[in-house]
Amino acid sequence: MGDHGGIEDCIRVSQSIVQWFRFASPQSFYPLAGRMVPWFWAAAAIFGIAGLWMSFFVAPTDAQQGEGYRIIFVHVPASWMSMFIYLVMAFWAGLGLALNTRVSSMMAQALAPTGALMAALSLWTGALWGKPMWGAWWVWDARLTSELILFFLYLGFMALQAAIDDPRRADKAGAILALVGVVNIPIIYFSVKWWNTLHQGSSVNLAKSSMATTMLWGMLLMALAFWMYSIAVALMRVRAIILERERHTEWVKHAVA
Amino acid sequence: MQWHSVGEFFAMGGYALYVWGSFGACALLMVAEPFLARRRLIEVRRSLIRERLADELESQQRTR
Amino acid sequence: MLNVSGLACSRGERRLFADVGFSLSPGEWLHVQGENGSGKTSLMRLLVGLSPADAGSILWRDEPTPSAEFRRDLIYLGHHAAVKEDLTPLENLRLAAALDGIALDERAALAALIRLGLRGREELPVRVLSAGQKRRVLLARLLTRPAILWVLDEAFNALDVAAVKLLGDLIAEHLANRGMAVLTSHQPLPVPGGKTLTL
Amino acid sequence: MLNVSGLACSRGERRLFADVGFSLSPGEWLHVQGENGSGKTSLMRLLVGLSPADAGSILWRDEPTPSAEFRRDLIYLGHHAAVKEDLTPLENLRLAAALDGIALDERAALAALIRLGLRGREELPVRVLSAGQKRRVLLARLLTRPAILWVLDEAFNALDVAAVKLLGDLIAEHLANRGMAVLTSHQPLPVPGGKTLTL
Amino acid sequence: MNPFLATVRRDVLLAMRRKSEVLTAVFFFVIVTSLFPLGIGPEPVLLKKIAPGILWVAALLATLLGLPRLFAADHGDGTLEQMVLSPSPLGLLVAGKILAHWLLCGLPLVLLAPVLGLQFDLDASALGVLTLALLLGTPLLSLIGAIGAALTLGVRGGGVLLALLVLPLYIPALIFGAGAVEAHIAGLDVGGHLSLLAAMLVLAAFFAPWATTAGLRIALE
Amino acid sequence: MNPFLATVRRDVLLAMRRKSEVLTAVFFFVIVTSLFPLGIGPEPVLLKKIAPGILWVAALLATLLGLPRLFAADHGDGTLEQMVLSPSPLGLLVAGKILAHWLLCGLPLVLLAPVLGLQFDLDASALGVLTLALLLGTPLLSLIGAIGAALTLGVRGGGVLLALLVLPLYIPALIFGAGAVEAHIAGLDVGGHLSLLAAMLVLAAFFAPWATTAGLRIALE
Ligand code: HEM
Ligand SMILES: Nc1ncnc2c1ncn2[C@@H]1O[C@H](COP(=O)(O)OP(=O)(O)OP(=O)(O)O)[C@@H](O)[C@H]1O
Ligand SMILES: Nc1ncnc2c1ncn2[C@@H]1O[C@H](COP(=O)(O)OP(=O)(O)OP(=O)(O)O)[C@@H](O)[C@H]1O
Ligand SMILES: [Mg+2]
Ligand SMILES: [Mg+2]
Repeated sequence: MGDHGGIEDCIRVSQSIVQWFRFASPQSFYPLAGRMVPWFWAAAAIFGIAGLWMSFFVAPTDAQQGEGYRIIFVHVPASWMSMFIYLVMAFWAGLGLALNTRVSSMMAQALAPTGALMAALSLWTGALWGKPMWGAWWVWDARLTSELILFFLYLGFMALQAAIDDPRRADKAGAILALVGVVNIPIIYFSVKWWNTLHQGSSVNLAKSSMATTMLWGMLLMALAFWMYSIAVALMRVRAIILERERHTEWVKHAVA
Repeated sequence: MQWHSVGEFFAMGGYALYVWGSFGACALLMVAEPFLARRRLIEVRRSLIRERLADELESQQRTR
Repeated sequence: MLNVSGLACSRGERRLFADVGFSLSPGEWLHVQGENGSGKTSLMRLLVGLSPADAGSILWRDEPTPSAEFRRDLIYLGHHAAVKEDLTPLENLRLAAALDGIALDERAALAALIRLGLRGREELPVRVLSAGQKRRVLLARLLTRPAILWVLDEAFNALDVAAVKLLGDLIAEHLANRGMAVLTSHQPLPVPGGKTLTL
Repeated sequence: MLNVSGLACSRGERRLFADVGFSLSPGEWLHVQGENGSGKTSLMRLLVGLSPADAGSILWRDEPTPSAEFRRDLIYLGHHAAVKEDLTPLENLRLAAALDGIALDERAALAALIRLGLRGREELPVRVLSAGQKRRVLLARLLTRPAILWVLDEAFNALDVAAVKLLGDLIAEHLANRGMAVLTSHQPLPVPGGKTLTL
Repeated sequence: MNPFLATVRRDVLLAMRRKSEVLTAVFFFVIVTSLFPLGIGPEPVLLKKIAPGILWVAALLATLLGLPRLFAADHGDGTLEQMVLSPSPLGLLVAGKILAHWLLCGLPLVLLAPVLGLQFDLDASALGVLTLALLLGTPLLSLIGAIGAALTLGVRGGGVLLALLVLPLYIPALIFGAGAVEAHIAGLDVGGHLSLLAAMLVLAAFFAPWATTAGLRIALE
Repeated sequence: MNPFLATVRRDVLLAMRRKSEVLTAVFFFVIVTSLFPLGIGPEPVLLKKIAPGILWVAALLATLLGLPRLFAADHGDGTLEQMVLSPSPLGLLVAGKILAHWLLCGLPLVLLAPVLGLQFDLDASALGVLTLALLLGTPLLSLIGAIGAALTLGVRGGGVLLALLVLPLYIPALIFGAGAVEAHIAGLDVGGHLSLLAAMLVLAAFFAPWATTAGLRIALE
């Protein structure tokens, strides 16, 4: 019985690998992505509407920060996504470098602008939050600083890819940079954190002890919405990239008929 | 619900600039980005179609 | 020894060549011909392994390139001068050998330079040499580094009549010692025999 | 028109040449010959005024050079490519003209490029062109900028057979229009007549 | 087309072709200003105090970084020879190149400085003075830098030697430029500082193209 | 001769031939550290406080300034192609080039830093910590920088793009390096800072030559 199951497992795994490689070809991924995009938009819209409802009409006023705290409902999802997308991007880029699968490199390229956008939003909303709460648009706090550096890493990745004409070369160079960045992000995060706490006690601290459950739900729903949005927009972009890069193949000529 | 009027809602307890600045920027960028991505797709498609047309014209001329 | 088959290369949207194949045995050489922009330099770069081919295979001693062995057996001299303008010809030659892991004593290096007609210029920085003299410094490497396959891209450029003859003699000697060579040139080459490949 | 006398040049401690003199009238051309390192390039640079001579005089229309008039009448193309690798051939040609204060419309620029066999490469960045194609972009300037004296240093380098013939024809045309030319080359030149100066 | 404008257009076009060039000059400015707080520590009062100095030094270094490329590319590929031999006056072409350098390396810094000033918690009027000082100062940096770039062209050790030559000349601009902002923060009048900057700019605008031209001719000999 | 040592020797020789090169890297360091007092004003207490940060940022920028030339010259004249095709392993040659870069750009800064620290009135033990931190930190800068230099080789907008890529990665070195000195001045223990720097150095020494080699191969394709 166990033996039998093992074989079945093997077959299933190898089938899924085959399947995966099938979708790893631009030709089959292009229509698949096209079919998935509307679903992710729909999910983003549903979660977004629910999240906005929660954040403006259900979540109560904060005792200390008044209504100003509501920025949390966009700030935290944007911050989370900006970090998460970098990991995903580096994963795809590394896969493209190792296995030479074209789609994964294209996926990495498609994710970068969205990640940069999330980082920019995190910085922007954070700054708008900081002014009323701390009285300054910007302080050199650990989190803020590492988010800023993350933003620079995204920009570097995009600038490097834009600067190289040959897409194959751009993919490989970008992948190396993304991987080096991944090794560095934890180092950066902890160094900045330590650096900050050495100097001064955190005058910068949000009373986040007793977050109302409705607040938490609002935040989670918004985070889901941001997540779905990122996937949808990255899939849209990867479709454009596929067509741009494969424009001389037969299948593209037929696909756009 | 904690809002008693629309005006109160938009005033956000005095934090209007900051709250709406944040949500507004998010909305703006998150509308603009898909729009740009879509335009990029449309543009590639259009140039592909143009290229096919050029191919056809060329082959017509050659057969003539 | 060198077997090339089905090689294809495209640059941008342009297919430069496809299905190029040839083979060389010891003592043979190949003249790659073609107009400006027909893809000679591109072919050379594929051949030595500097850029990847779209399709096709390159076998050296029946093994796919680039292998460590292939790199040991190969000298490639391209359009570039590949000499350091701030160093003297002598230093250039000796350091290039050291980088390749080859011991080259001063005597041998000097002899090579003199053979290439650089007597009296051994101690000048390459920067002040004339165009043809710079090429000669590069070519001196052919004498100091033992290799079986010489891949020379437009090596006859900028050389005067005497130097063209000299290089021709060097190549002929190399072939006589069971060496092989792949050359490009727009001028007629002063080397007898040889296969031809036109792109 | 061009009268050169008693020209001398030394580099380092080496006297390259002394007492060089010649004169050119409309329709005449001069072939400067010599081995590698004999001082051809150095002579050219003296001639156009890029470096000062140790002795001697260069007169253009009986006036000492470099004068503004001389610069207007002169085209000098040297060993260097003098094209911007990031721009297209078309942009290169038009911007070079604009820098010289000459109006050059797209049509004329295109015509010049096509004459030099660059059809289909007008819109590529020069960076990706082949060695010979880069030289051709530079040579297109001969067609777009009216000048009386052409000073071409090794202009035939890297060109294929067709392009060598083309450039020969261009020079012959130019001479027929009462132009003048000073050329160097290690190959025999496809231009009839001409004085010779051996360094 | 006028050769002066043609040169400006050409250089801007070249920079645009290398898309990242303009953007990255600005990024360098941003990153350098952000490095100092990281080196110095996150105390807001301290940071605010040294902000004008840091912004000015960063602007200066950002300008400096672009300088070696001002003539080097044209020198390397022989275009500079062609410019010297061109019928157009060399001074005009050189002035065009300097203007293009400022448009690409100086102006973006001026526009960006107020945003970066916010990071250091400078108030609106201080930001105004900062911007004005940079608007007068950055063309000065480009003009002086061009002389250095010409003199070190093709010289061994180029880039760093250039920094060595040019930085001492930049010091007056730095002192008056940063000084203006500091004076303003301290509540003093800034007219003196700014008019000195303006005077230096006028002086440089007259002499720098001439000196640069002479330097270029020497470099090509 | 061993190809690794041959590469080191060659690069050092080349730098010596362009005599000014080594000296000017050091001068750049000196001048940048001297600019700040000019931009910020002459208050001794303030200056002492920001000294470690400024010295580290200056060291970082001085290293950065030499980076574009790390591979560019060899790329431009075709020597890099020859290295890739050489029978010696490319990783070895690359490691040699990185070591040479540190010997030329990093080590002089380490030796000079104590002298410059005196300018800011740092005391002897603080100077010792500074030197030690730089000794660990500057090779790290060279190693990380080499990756950036390889990736931007022959790319449009090279030098400044390189700065954009590399500076964010330099930040941990900057924070721990400057942090060590600051901690020492504040009377805290510096062992943690220094051992973190050392750990990062070991990590980089393993990975950077590999990533650099990969980057170079890509650049030549
Ligand atoms: C430009 C300024 C800011 C930036 C770049 C920024 C960045 C970030 C980042 C990266 C995170 C996610 C970190 C994590 O989950 O551990 C985060 C979370 C958060 N931020 Fe900010 N932030 C900024 C300003 C602010 C301000 C002013 C406040 C409130 C006064 C704030 C409150 C929060 C809260 C409550 C979270 C969620 C905490 C958690 O999940 O642990 N942020 N921010
Ligand atoms: N991105 C691109 N798009 C279109 N064509 C390209 C691109 N890159 C290179 N090419 C073309 O590829 C060819 C490269 O030629 P290569 O340098 O191999 O020629 P070659 O035979 O060595 O010529 P030469 O005799 O002039 O040295 C050129 O014709 C060039 O125009
Ligand atoms: N500082 C110096 N000391 C000694 N000799 C020098 C010095 N500078 C240049 N030379 C010599 O001056 C000559 C310069 O020659 P030039 O470049 O004019 O030659 P050419 O005739 O153009 O040669 P080619 O045919 O190779 O292009 C070379 O022989 C060079 O060795
Ligand atoms: Mg070629
Ligand atoms: Mg010559």
